[in-house]
Amino acid sequence: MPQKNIRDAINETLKLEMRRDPRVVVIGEDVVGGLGGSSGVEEAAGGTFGVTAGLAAEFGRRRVIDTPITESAIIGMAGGAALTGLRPVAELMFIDFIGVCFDQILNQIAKFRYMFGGKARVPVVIRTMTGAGLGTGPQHSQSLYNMLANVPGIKVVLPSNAYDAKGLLTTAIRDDDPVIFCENKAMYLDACEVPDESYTIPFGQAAITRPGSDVTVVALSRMVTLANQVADKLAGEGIRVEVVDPRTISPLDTATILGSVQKTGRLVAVDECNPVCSFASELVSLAACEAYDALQAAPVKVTAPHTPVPAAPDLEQYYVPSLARIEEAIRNTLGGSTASARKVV
Amino acid sequence: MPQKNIRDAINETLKLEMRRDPRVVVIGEDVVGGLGGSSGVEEAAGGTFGVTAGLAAEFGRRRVIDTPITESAIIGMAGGAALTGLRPVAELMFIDFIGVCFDQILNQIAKFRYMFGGKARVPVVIRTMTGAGLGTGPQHSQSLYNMLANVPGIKVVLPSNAYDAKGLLTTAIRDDDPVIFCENKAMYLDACEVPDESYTIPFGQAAITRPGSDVTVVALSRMVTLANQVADKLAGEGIRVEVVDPRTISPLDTATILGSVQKTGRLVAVDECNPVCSFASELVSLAACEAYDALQAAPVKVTAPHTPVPAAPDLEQYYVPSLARIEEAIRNTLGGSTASARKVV
Amino acid sequence: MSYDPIMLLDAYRRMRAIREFEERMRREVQAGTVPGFVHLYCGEEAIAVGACMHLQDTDYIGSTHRGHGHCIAKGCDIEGLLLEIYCKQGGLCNGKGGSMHMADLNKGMLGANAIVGGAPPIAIGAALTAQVLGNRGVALAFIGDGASNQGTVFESMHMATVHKLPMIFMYENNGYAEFSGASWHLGGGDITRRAGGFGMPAVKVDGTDFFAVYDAMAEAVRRARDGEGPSSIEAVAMRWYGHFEGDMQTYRKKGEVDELRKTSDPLPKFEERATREFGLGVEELREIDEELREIIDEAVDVAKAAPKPLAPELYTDVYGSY
Amino acid sequence: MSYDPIMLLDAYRRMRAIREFEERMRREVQAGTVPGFVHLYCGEEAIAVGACMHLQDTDYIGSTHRGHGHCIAKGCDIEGLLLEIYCKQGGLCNGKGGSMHMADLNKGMLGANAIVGGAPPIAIGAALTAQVLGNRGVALAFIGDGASNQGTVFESMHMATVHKLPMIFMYENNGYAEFSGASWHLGGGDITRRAGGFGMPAVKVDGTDFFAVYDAMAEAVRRARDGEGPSSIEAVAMRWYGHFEGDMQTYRKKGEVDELRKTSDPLPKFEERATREFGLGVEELREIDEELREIIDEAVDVAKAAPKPLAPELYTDVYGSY
Ligand SMILES: Cc1ncc(C[n+]2csc(CCOP(=O)(O)OP(=O)(O)O)c2C)c(N)n1
Ligand SMILES: Cc1ncc(C[n+]2csc(CCOP(=O)(O)OP(=O)(O)O)c2C)c(N)n1
Ligand SMILES: [Mg+2]
Ligand SMILES: [Mg+2]
Repeated sequence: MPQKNIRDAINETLKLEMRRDPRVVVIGEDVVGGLGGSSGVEEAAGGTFGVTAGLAAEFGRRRVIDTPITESAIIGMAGGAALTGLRPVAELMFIDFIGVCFDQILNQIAKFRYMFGGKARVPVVIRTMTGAGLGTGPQHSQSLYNMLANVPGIKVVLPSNAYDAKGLLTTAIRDDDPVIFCENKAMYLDACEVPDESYTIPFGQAAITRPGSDVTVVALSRMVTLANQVADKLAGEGIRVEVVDPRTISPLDTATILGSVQKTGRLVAVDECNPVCSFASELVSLAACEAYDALQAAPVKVTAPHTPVPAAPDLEQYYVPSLARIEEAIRNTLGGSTASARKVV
Repeated sequence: MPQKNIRDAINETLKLEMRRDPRVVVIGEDVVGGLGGSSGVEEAAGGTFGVTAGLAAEFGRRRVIDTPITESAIIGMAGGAALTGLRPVAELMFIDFIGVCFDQILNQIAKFRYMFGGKARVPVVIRTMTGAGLGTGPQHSQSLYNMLANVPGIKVVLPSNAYDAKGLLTTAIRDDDPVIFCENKAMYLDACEVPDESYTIPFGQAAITRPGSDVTVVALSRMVTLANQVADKLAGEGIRVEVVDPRTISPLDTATILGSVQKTGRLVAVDECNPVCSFASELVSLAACEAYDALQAAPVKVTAPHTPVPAAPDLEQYYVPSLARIEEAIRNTLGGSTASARKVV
Repeated sequence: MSYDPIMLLDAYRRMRAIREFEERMRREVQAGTVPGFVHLYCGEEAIAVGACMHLQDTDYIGSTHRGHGHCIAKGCDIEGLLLEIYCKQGGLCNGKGGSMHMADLNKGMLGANAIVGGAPPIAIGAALTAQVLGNRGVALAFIGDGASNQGTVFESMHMATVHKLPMIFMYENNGYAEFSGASWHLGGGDITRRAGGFGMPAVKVDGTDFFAVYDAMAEAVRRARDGEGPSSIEAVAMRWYGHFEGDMQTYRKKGEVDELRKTSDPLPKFEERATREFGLGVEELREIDEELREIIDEAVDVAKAAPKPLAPELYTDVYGSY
Repeated sequence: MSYDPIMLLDAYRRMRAIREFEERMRREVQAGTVPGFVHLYCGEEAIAVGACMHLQDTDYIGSTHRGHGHCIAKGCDIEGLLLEIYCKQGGLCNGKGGSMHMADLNKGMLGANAIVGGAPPIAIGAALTAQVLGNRGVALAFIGDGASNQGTVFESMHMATVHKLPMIFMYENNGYAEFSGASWHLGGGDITRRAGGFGMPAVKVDGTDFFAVYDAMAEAVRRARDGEGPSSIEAVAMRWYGHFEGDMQTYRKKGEVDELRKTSDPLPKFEERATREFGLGVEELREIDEELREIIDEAVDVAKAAPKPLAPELYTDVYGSY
């Protein structure tokens, strides 16, 4: 099977879905680029990170729609278009920009179906970039997906590899509900085997990326990569870590998570969000409320601290959950404790 | 001591603080009202619910500032004024409107001090209304304070009675950090004894509104009233419920909450937010991670469901946590279970 | 311009329906039978109807918190509306939306909206759909004078000009935003001049004059359907009642509304010209009045008697698939 | 208009400092020594300096992601800026802000801002402070052509007119927003006409001509200080480099920038007139050039050598009191 990175897998998915359904349109800032430029080039960007490259050449600018910098109008327009017969895939360049268009998500798109008594279909996907680690500072590095998971009416997807990205995005575009699709900006070049043809991965179905029986680690997006690495390392010591990747956090596959915790009795929740009311807290709460009897040790959260993301890369490295902190958390919940990782945090 | 309701206690606090410090200004839509009206009346509103009545008469329109409907500019202007020497109290009429100005809270006001390396003071208070129960429908009834508690750099306050409202608002206005002050719209007429003179209640200090030893109920805002009523009722059966009102959720008095859970071994978290990544989840997570050994039963969450707030009062009554659901949760965590409250939810 | 008498009769029927509906709602709110906030449209009937007479069910409108009139003008079912306002089973939104969030997608009604400035971004989305599908559909957003100051509204106008969307911005300048007058809250700005600054044709008309609104709209719709892009119309018509029912209106001088009723009631204004110039019969108008009163009486009875939504419905309709 | 030679020398110094600073940053980014996204200001120097020559430390500016030039023009310390861009201890924000979030409140610099349209609402707050305190202070927001389309910007203009705030909206039309040209992304609109629609004086000037910006600003500042309210200035000056360093700029025709360097370099333009008409000596300008090169060389060395922030600093400065 061919190897593809996440960027290319997403790009291919957009093409496949646009070929399949003429109602699918792509909307965003510089998803093509070059309009009004002096060179007259056909495509000057294809998205900031090239994710939408080549779409305009194949589908034309009527379906691949550049916009001014005006996120409320972008997201609202996508929502209104979804209500009336298109299936828009809108791009919110960085999830940090949610603040300038949040009403259109929180009070409009997410609530249409409910407010309208079930009589609306709202097939809109909002692709956006999350995550720290690239030195982009406090306003371009946030995660924030916990806030979206809190909002009834939207689905929230966080793929952790190229295969899942393709399958989940296909599902998202074909779904009749609003979906926020979170792409970790530090992962676009991560590659794995990805089939050329279309396939779907159902929402609300977690993946167990490492089976194990000693401790359950639930992780998302780029944190899955780290959790897998720690699991592999600890396997060498005979510690059997089970890594669960929920893939979608709204809906959430509580059965798989609880099943794993029931088996292992121990939970480590890894999450790049700020800690308070985070997704990690939700996971711990889920386990404590629903698998109380199975728990054999206090659950442990590994999250970003309650601080903005600092610009300095030397501080940012301590902001993002690290291999060391995940490992320490696992050891803690297993009863041991290494002093090393506590140093800083 | 005189009895005052929450509306009047807040109004009095604003007056006292404006008298005390000429840098305190009030900004919002129709906080006075009447400009451009044909009657020429001096004050046509004093806030939608009369909370800012009489301020303009005493302090003039230069310090009690009506604005057009333009929330990003209101909140941003308040933040910029705070950075440069004023101490604004801005009004965001309903917390539901946060979507049209969220960037100014999330990425600007909350992050100034951190982004600027500690060199900014941001003494701004945002007063806003939360809560369901008045039949105001999906876009005027939300709670959403969980999202704000997640944001580093802001403080989040939810008074549950008039005495606390006055003391906490005084603290908020004198604090050099941004504070979101959440007023439950169904509680303005709730009264209790409130001194005429100024006093402060420190942030991060929970109140134990009912002492008890069998089960800890943590509740906020209007939910404290309900929790107290349930506690009083169950006291008749010999069930000793301890009700803890955090009063501020950022910062959070984890010591008092954990102390109570350590004593009772049981936690019921009552919260009007939607359940996923809610404040209730945060409380359960806190107890499960930090008081694991003390827990004698699974913690229980009593929250709104994962749905928007329906307009129909007949549905809304099942949306908001009720006396019956709180009571049921308490009985559940104590090992018993009444079928009654489950009927509907 | 000449006007089809059948269209004019229909327009009268819709304006009268709005008037009857709102006056009845006012009495019902005073009697305490209606849940939630209610914002009435009396005095502005000619705007909604003048606009909607040009629209098909396949054209879309975005509305406001003051949406009853827009719904009726766009052809929503009166009983469905009343059931919704009373939050009953069978309401347009099964009682989950209420007065401030009524929608009827089959009639091209994208929803009342309790977020000021919430609807225009959605409405341009409907215009985009029409453009992409190339079906000559148009979309229109009703926008209050107060809402005209919201960033979302400016963004929507701008996006519409950049993409030449088949879009109409229908500003309802009713003199007030809540308890503040437009002469103040618009600052040095003027709705029409601001819209013009975005590079679209922008006109100001008397919103109590059906014909003025209808004529301005004719050109805006033609432009939109012909792919020439968006237009702005500012229709001026004071509201007769308070911001919401219960508003004491101390910001208005005594007698202001009495004066309006006398000089600027859109219905007699319409009737005078329609009967004089275009041959409508006073008789048939009175019949319509009578008929509508009955329809509304009956619908209110139905709404009041209808069953409330059942508790399990709280949990449905959040998603299409779970 | 006549110009104080001391002011002119100072203006030259600031423009030259920006140019040297940015050209050096460009080489450093290419060498891979600078963290994060970096957006350079070359070509636009006359805008920041023409504006800031009228401002005191007690006047405020709000800035953008392309903020180095604004900081230098407003008098921020060069070494402090470089330490910040390198995210080092002692940087203006102790390394927590970086290039896109540099601020210096003591110099009236309210922060670069990585949210497009983020700063204008904050800047009108500074204007409000000046108005409430009655201290004749003014505030100014730099706003890109792309940012001019953001709702927050329209809202800020509007609020400023309603309250007659001592505020200046300084639009930097540098031809592009990222990879799209202003001729397209402004649609039918025009920055100046749109601003005028809000009811404030709005002028368009050559942003490569220091004197043009300075003169327009003189009147805007006078109005603001005299309590006459806000003004808008659109200064047109193409950027010389990519949106960020690394941008391939395929949207620009070959030679566009060479042409700009020849015909529209704000520095020679300034020098020519300042020496010819206002008696500045070419000699003294060259001395300034030399001096600035040294200052920047040294500051870059200092910044590179400076210690990084220590891990515990991650946790500080979130709140003033915990
Ligand atoms: C974002 C937002 N801000 C404020 C409000 C509160 N509010 C509801 S209606 C209204 C006035 C609207 O005035 P206008 O647009 O002129 O409409 P009208 O009521 O006159 O029809 C306000 C301020 C709101 N619902 N949403
Ligand atoms: C709210 C928001 N949307 C989009 C972006 C991404 N972005 C950063 S700079 C930029 C272009 C800004 O163009 P302009 O305002 O003309 O400033 P210039 O870069 O030309 O100085 C964009 C789209 C952002 N940072 N914030
Ligand atoms: Mg109005
Ligand atoms: Mg630009």
